[in-house]
Amino acid sequence: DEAAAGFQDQILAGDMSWDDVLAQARVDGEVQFFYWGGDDNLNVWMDSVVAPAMAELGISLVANRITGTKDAVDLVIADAASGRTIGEGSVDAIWLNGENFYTLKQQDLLFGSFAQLLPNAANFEWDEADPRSQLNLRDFGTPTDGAEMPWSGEQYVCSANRAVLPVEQTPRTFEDLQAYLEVNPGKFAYIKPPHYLGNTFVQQVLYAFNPDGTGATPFQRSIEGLGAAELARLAAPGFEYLKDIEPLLLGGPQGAVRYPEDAAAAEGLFRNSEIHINCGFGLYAVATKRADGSYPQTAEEIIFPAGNMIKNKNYLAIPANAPNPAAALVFANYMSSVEAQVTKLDLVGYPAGIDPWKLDPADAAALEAAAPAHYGVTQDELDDNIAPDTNASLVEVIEATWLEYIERGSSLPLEEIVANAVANLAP
Amino acid sequence: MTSVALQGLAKSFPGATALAGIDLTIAPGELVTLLGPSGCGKSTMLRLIAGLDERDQGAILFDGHDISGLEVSERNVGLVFQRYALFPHMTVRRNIAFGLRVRGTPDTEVNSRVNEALDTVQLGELGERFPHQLSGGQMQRVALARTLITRPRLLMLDEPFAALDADLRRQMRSFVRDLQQRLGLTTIFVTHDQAEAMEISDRIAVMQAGRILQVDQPETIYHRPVSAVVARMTGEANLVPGSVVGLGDALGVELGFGPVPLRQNGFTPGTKVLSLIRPEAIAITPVDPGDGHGAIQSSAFMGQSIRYSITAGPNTFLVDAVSTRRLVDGQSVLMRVDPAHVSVFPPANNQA
Amino acid sequence: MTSVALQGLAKSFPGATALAGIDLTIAPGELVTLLGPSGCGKSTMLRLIAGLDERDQGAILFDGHDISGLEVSERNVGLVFQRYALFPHMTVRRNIAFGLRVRGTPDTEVNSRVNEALDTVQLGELGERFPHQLSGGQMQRVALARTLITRPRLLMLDEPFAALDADLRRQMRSFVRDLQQRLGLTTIFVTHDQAEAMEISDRIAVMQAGRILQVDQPETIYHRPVSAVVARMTGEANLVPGSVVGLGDALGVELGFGPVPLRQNGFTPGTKVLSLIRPEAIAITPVDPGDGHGAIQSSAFMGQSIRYSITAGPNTFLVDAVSTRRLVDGQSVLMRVDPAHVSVFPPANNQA
Amino acid sequence: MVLIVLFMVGPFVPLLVQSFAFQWDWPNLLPSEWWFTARDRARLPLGWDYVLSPYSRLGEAVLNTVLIGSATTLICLAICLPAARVLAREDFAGKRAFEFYLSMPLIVPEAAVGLALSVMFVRVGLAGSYAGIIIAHLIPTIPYMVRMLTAVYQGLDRGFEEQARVLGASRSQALRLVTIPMLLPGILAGCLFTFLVSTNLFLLTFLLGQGKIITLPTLLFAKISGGSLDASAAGIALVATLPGIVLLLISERYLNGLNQLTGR
Amino acid sequence: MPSPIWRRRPTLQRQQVLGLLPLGVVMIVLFGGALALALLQSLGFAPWLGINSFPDVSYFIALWGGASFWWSLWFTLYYSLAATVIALVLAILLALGLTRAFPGRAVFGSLYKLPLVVPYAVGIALAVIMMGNGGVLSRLAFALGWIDDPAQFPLLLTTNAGWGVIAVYVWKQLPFMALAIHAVLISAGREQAEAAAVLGANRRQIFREITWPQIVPGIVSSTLICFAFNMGAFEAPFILGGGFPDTLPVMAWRYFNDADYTLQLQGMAVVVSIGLVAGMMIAVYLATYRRYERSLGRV
Ligand SMILES: Nc1ncnc2c1ncn2[C@@H]1O[C@H](COP(=O)(O)OP(=O)(O)OP(=O)(O)O)[C@@H](O)[C@H]1O
Ligand SMILES: Nc1ncnc2c1ncn2[C@@H]1O[C@H](COP(=O)(O)OP(=O)(O)OP(=O)(O)O)[C@@H](O)[C@H]1O
Ligand SMILES: [Mg+2]
Ligand SMILES: [Mg+2]
Repeated sequence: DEAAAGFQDQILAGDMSWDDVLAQARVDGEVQFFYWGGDDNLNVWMDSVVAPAMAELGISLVANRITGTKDAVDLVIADAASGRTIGEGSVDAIWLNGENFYTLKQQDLLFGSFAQLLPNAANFEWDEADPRSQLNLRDFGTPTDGAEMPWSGEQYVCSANRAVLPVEQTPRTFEDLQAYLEVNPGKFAYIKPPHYLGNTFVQQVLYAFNPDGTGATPFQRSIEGLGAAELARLAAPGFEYLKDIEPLLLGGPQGAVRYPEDAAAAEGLFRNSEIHINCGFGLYAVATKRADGSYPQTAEEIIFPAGNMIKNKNYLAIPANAPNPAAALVFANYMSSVEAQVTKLDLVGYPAGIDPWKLDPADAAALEAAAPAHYGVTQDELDDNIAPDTNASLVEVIEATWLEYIERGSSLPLEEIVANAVANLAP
Repeated sequence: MTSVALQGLAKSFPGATALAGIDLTIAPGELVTLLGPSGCGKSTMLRLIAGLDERDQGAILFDGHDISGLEVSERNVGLVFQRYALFPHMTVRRNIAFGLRVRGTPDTEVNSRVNEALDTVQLGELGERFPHQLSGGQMQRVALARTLITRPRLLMLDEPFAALDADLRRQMRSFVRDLQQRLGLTTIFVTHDQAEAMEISDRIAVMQAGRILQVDQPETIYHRPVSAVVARMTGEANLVPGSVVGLGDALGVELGFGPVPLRQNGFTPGTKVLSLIRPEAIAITPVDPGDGHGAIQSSAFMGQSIRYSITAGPNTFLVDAVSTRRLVDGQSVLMRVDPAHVSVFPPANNQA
Repeated sequence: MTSVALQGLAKSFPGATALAGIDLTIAPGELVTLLGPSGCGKSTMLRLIAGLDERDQGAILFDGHDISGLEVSERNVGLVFQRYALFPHMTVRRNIAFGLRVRGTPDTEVNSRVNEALDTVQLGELGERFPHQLSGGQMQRVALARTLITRPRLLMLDEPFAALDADLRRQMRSFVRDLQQRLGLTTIFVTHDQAEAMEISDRIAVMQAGRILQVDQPETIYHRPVSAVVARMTGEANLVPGSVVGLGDALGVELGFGPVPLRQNGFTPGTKVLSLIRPEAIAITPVDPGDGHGAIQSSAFMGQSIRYSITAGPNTFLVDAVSTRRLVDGQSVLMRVDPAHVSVFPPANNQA
Repeated sequence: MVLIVLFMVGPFVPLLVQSFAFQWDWPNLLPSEWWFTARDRARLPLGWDYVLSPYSRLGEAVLNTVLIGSATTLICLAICLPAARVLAREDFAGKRAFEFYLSMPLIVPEAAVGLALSVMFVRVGLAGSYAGIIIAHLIPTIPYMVRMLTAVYQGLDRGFEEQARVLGASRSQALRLVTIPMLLPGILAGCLFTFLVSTNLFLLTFLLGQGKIITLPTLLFAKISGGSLDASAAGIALVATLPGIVLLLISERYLNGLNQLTGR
Repeated sequence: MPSPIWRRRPTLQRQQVLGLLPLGVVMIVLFGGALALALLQSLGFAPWLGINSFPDVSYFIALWGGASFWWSLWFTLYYSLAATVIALVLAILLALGLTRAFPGRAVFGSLYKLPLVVPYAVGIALAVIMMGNGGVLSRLAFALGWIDDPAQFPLLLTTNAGWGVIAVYVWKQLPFMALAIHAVLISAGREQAEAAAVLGANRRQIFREITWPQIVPGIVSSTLICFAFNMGAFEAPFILGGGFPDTLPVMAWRYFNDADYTLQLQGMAVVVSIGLVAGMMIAVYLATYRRYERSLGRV
């Protein structure tokens, strides 16, 4: 599509005013947005807040709910494979992070460096010098290069059911957890990798058991930089731990360990006290889930694993073959507006993706006011225990290693497993 | 050879009384036919005897013993269905052997008895065929053989020839009759074809609406029916209204072509009656116009006989005459009837 | 009234020759019956005439005009199928009206003609019923009315009564015959029941294996069949082998109870022949043992008549006698036969 | 017998309870708090409020399901009816092989067809479109439709059509006035079942809908794919049961049940 | 001497072809195309992914060479067969029961068809709510005092024993089979069974000798359909299955969803393998059945 290609060139070259983009977006008329539709609250917000706001801009939001973000990435790739270029694909914007972004980037299927061209780029910290800019510039260690717009923050938080787990027995570290499980076997489960929640748990374990004591730091490097052998060395104690606690996990005492498939499954276990601690992304999960009945009313947040609670952001990416690129830009801009961020925080409980210190005080205050309550911990305690994500190129390796070493119970030495995984994943 | 007695046998279905008290005794080796219109309860009677349905009331005695308590499979009766109910997935041999096999008869005996049965029904070569490879008459014979091989105490045949065409039917009739007499089987035969009933039976039980109207030998049923209804059910009948007249010191009945002496007693002159004369009981002689009792209205050639429709006085008679030469329409005829073949019924009897 | 002529009509199906050259002429208003065993090609003939199947050879002429080129719907023939083929989703009225409606006849005319047709078949009140609410006889009459309303040039009835029971069949027979004669309809009637054929037809065409063996009036077919095969197909027949003998200056045939004068010519004495005598053509008189021609083997009461099986010389005869009094088995009898009722066939003819 | 039916319909009871529950924890046999007592506190729609709100996309899913089902049924009918006529009445070389081929979709895994078709459809631009899904739905529905229609045609004596022709009806009149009306119950039963099969299809819809077209099965699958069930999932499951119940009632009431389904 | 024919009717031949054409085209282009494509792809033909090593059996070799494939195959077969057999036994009981008169049969006779008309996903939802460790059965077990912690409830879902998967298949397919069998029983009528009874057969003998041969064709066609479906089914084992080793369709799915797009060809090889195995099993089954049928004189 030549018109779209022209638009792409112009906008990326900075030759276009925002008004022109808005006008062009109205011509596009719609935006095909793909996002994980497993959260009812998010769905409601998307349909009741975002769609009307987009409609005001003359764009109809087609919010496609998908079960796995990868489906949208696949779609982009399939379209591209059948020769569809800019203006001809079927996906305008995807809510993603980590691996999926990495995939699109690798396959060179991203629209281009648009993030800082948007008016609402002002709401983000882009200064490399400021360490707080990291989450805007890197996604799971992959430089975003402005090809995706930060949209929402997240932090890995675990919750305890106080009805069965008293405050004094609450684990803070993985060793605590193991001790707790010795006494209460089977009362914990983490979500099964390759689900990203499961991956995240595994990453935290690896940080915590990093034999060098350097925590997350070495895991920020790409696999090319780190090397398979080094990764295996760093990960070995963590995987040992995972193997050790396996018999103590849900179903372990009965001889058949069960890893829940997704967050909903884990929540179900948590509700029924089949597990005493439930972990997942969700800084305000306890508040929102107590409100919608998916958590017991006795649920509270806990600090676990202390110092290694992964915090990240997730993003909106625009594929290289977006059918409505202008509308996609307008959409991404809206999603990073203060207005959108406030209502999202308020209704869905997803932490802000924009950086409060970049906002004017009124906006920052509004954002703070919109934040749901915490139960059992304070925001400061939570802020004090964060860790970064693992590099996206490592995630797949770790994931494959977990499948081979833990799930399939491979007897090969870990080094070999990691090496195999790296070899298999090399394009 | 078994005697069978039904005593006050009754059965109702929701919405229909199938049998309203049946009393019937069948002598050992006798063939009794149930003759009656559709729905009169013929099949129901057989099903009760076989134990396929449960009676509401009454008793069924075999040789004087009540068999009501026995299971179907213990009664040892034979029942041949209208549509044969051959087992389509078994060869003729296996169909016939079925009754023995389920009794656990040793194979060698089964084999020899099946061969025997195949011979009896003259199907020697067809043992390995499947039912669908047989003609109607052959299927019927297999059904018979299958039933006979178990040596039932009582053989019951439910309209066995209904699905066969006219010729085959006639053949099978005498085949079954011969077999039955040869084996001396107590038999109940069901039909609604009166000619079939006449030809095959020792006695006929004429049924209507769940009751037996008359049980008698074919000749008696045909010539001396107890009612006009039975008369009509057992063959073509001229039923002529008239009244009893004195005829010398005896009684007679006026038929429209002169009074005929009456062989029945118990009527007073002047009584209104219905007279039965069978079409073949009237003899006609062509005469000059004016001399006859009546005139030929129409005629139909029927092969063996010619059926004339003759108007005499107020009545129209059907007359069957052997087909020597056909009289033309309009021909005047004299009519004669053998008094032995005239029956009369009191009016009250005409309803039944 | 249309005359119909079939000339050399032939039709084969893969694996079967259904018609092997049929020549048949039907006069206007005549009712010709096709009589023959299953599979002899009767239905095929009707289907060719109706145009439902295409002939291989030959011509079909209506009033001298070849109609072979016409579509089914243009031939204006009536065809009543064995199993009625009433349209189950239409009321009686709509079934009957069908032929007019597809011709675009105006509603008012349709209505009046349907009423008329309902009256003709005496179903005035049943117009709003559906076929499944009718009895067999009623359905058959609706089928007739539906066909008649289009005033077909030729009416064809394919075993119309096969599914009816014996009584109803007899009723419908005369009903159809009356109607046909009243309306003067050229008609082809198909049956394999000889009694039906005899009773209803102006002429009968006896068929076998795709050929017509004989076409003649019922009496002729019955009493003067051209071959033993036709004789057997048209009623019970004693077929007795014997030889032609000189009988004074005339010829006779030896039957086992004395020679009978022969009415046919063209035989030389000594010729081996097969003689046909119908069972009712033999008269028997009981006599003292030793005086008779033969003895009664068995007898069966058949209502109208008693059928005796009598052995005389080397032959066994079936004899039907009117059922006055039944002779006992073993009784010696004298046998007499009307020479007019004896036919003989040369041996060559016995195969056909 | 009672146990069997309990096994088949019994589980719907807890499903109903779940759909009305706000909190229903182990080991309670009834919820500790019902949805209607919690709904006033909630800021976002809960349970049935969510299910019946436009946000659940249930309406869209129902509409899509019915639309796709109807279109599939009609097209399938149009394709299968003439073929069934030939299959029921004529004999021709290779007929058995053809019939076997027609029933192949019953035994070839849906995944094989779905994955291959999605590759095909992406290339021709049918993926993610209604047309693509409808076309794909033809494959698993055709075997049923053909079987049922063939059986129906076999049950229809040729005599009726011939009688109509003899009575003066043209070919098209015979078809219109006699054949079609007489086949109607069978055709309806076939359509009903085809509709049913179509509305029950998940994998094909899922693979070819590319997440853009949601139907009841895909919506429900997304809800329960983790192996757990919340109130809104239970509500959606119940709603997904409704079309089936309606069709079942129709067929039991008017069409002598689904018995024709078993054709032969 | 055929007389002139003025108007020829179109030959049957052409009508036949016209009638079959649309169906033939759809089936051959769509279904045949899909099959061909699956086969081609499993043999290394996928130019749109930049792969074309056709013909190339390496995907099959890689697949069949790994133990996990055989484990998956075993589970696939096990779920399919177990479910089919269990459903069949129950369906026969149900169908026989339905031929008897009892109060409430009309309601009963409709009620049992419910699963037939609802999507599998609903069945899965029911399995989740009933059979999970926190599910209704587990709660009932607690109420009866058998267990006091959900973990003590036997693991029914997400286990390779496949109780959940099998339960869903049985639940959904039982009515289908019962319906088929019941229809056969109805159309066969009671006459043959009655004839057998009169001939002296007891209930068991009647079932074995008469009823069973009557219902076998219905059983074969419905079990065939169900078995084949189970072999290729995805939802139930995906949601309720025990995880690695997954059933073959789930395995194919995972290959297709892998970040490595070239694994799609491997996935196709899995899918084709399912078809091959199912086809082989069905061929053996049908051959056995044909032999049986021939022994019954049905050709
Ligand atoms: N199972 C049944 N349920 C209800 N009514 C029945 C049943 N069986 C028979 N009947 C009724 O009982 C009556 C007698 O039926 P039966 O079958 O004995 O008649 P039939 O004399 O054998 O008739 P046909 O000559 O038609 O066979 C009929 O009114 C019939 O409708
Ligand atoms: N459509 C057909 N295909 C093949 N053979 C046929 C067809 N129609 C009739 N035949 C054969 O043609 C022959 C004559 O059949 P037709 O139906 O005319 O006999 P019929 O005299 O009417 O017999 P019935 O008394 O049984 O009705 C038979 O051998 C039959 O098998
Ligand atoms: Mg009866
Ligand atoms: Mg015929």
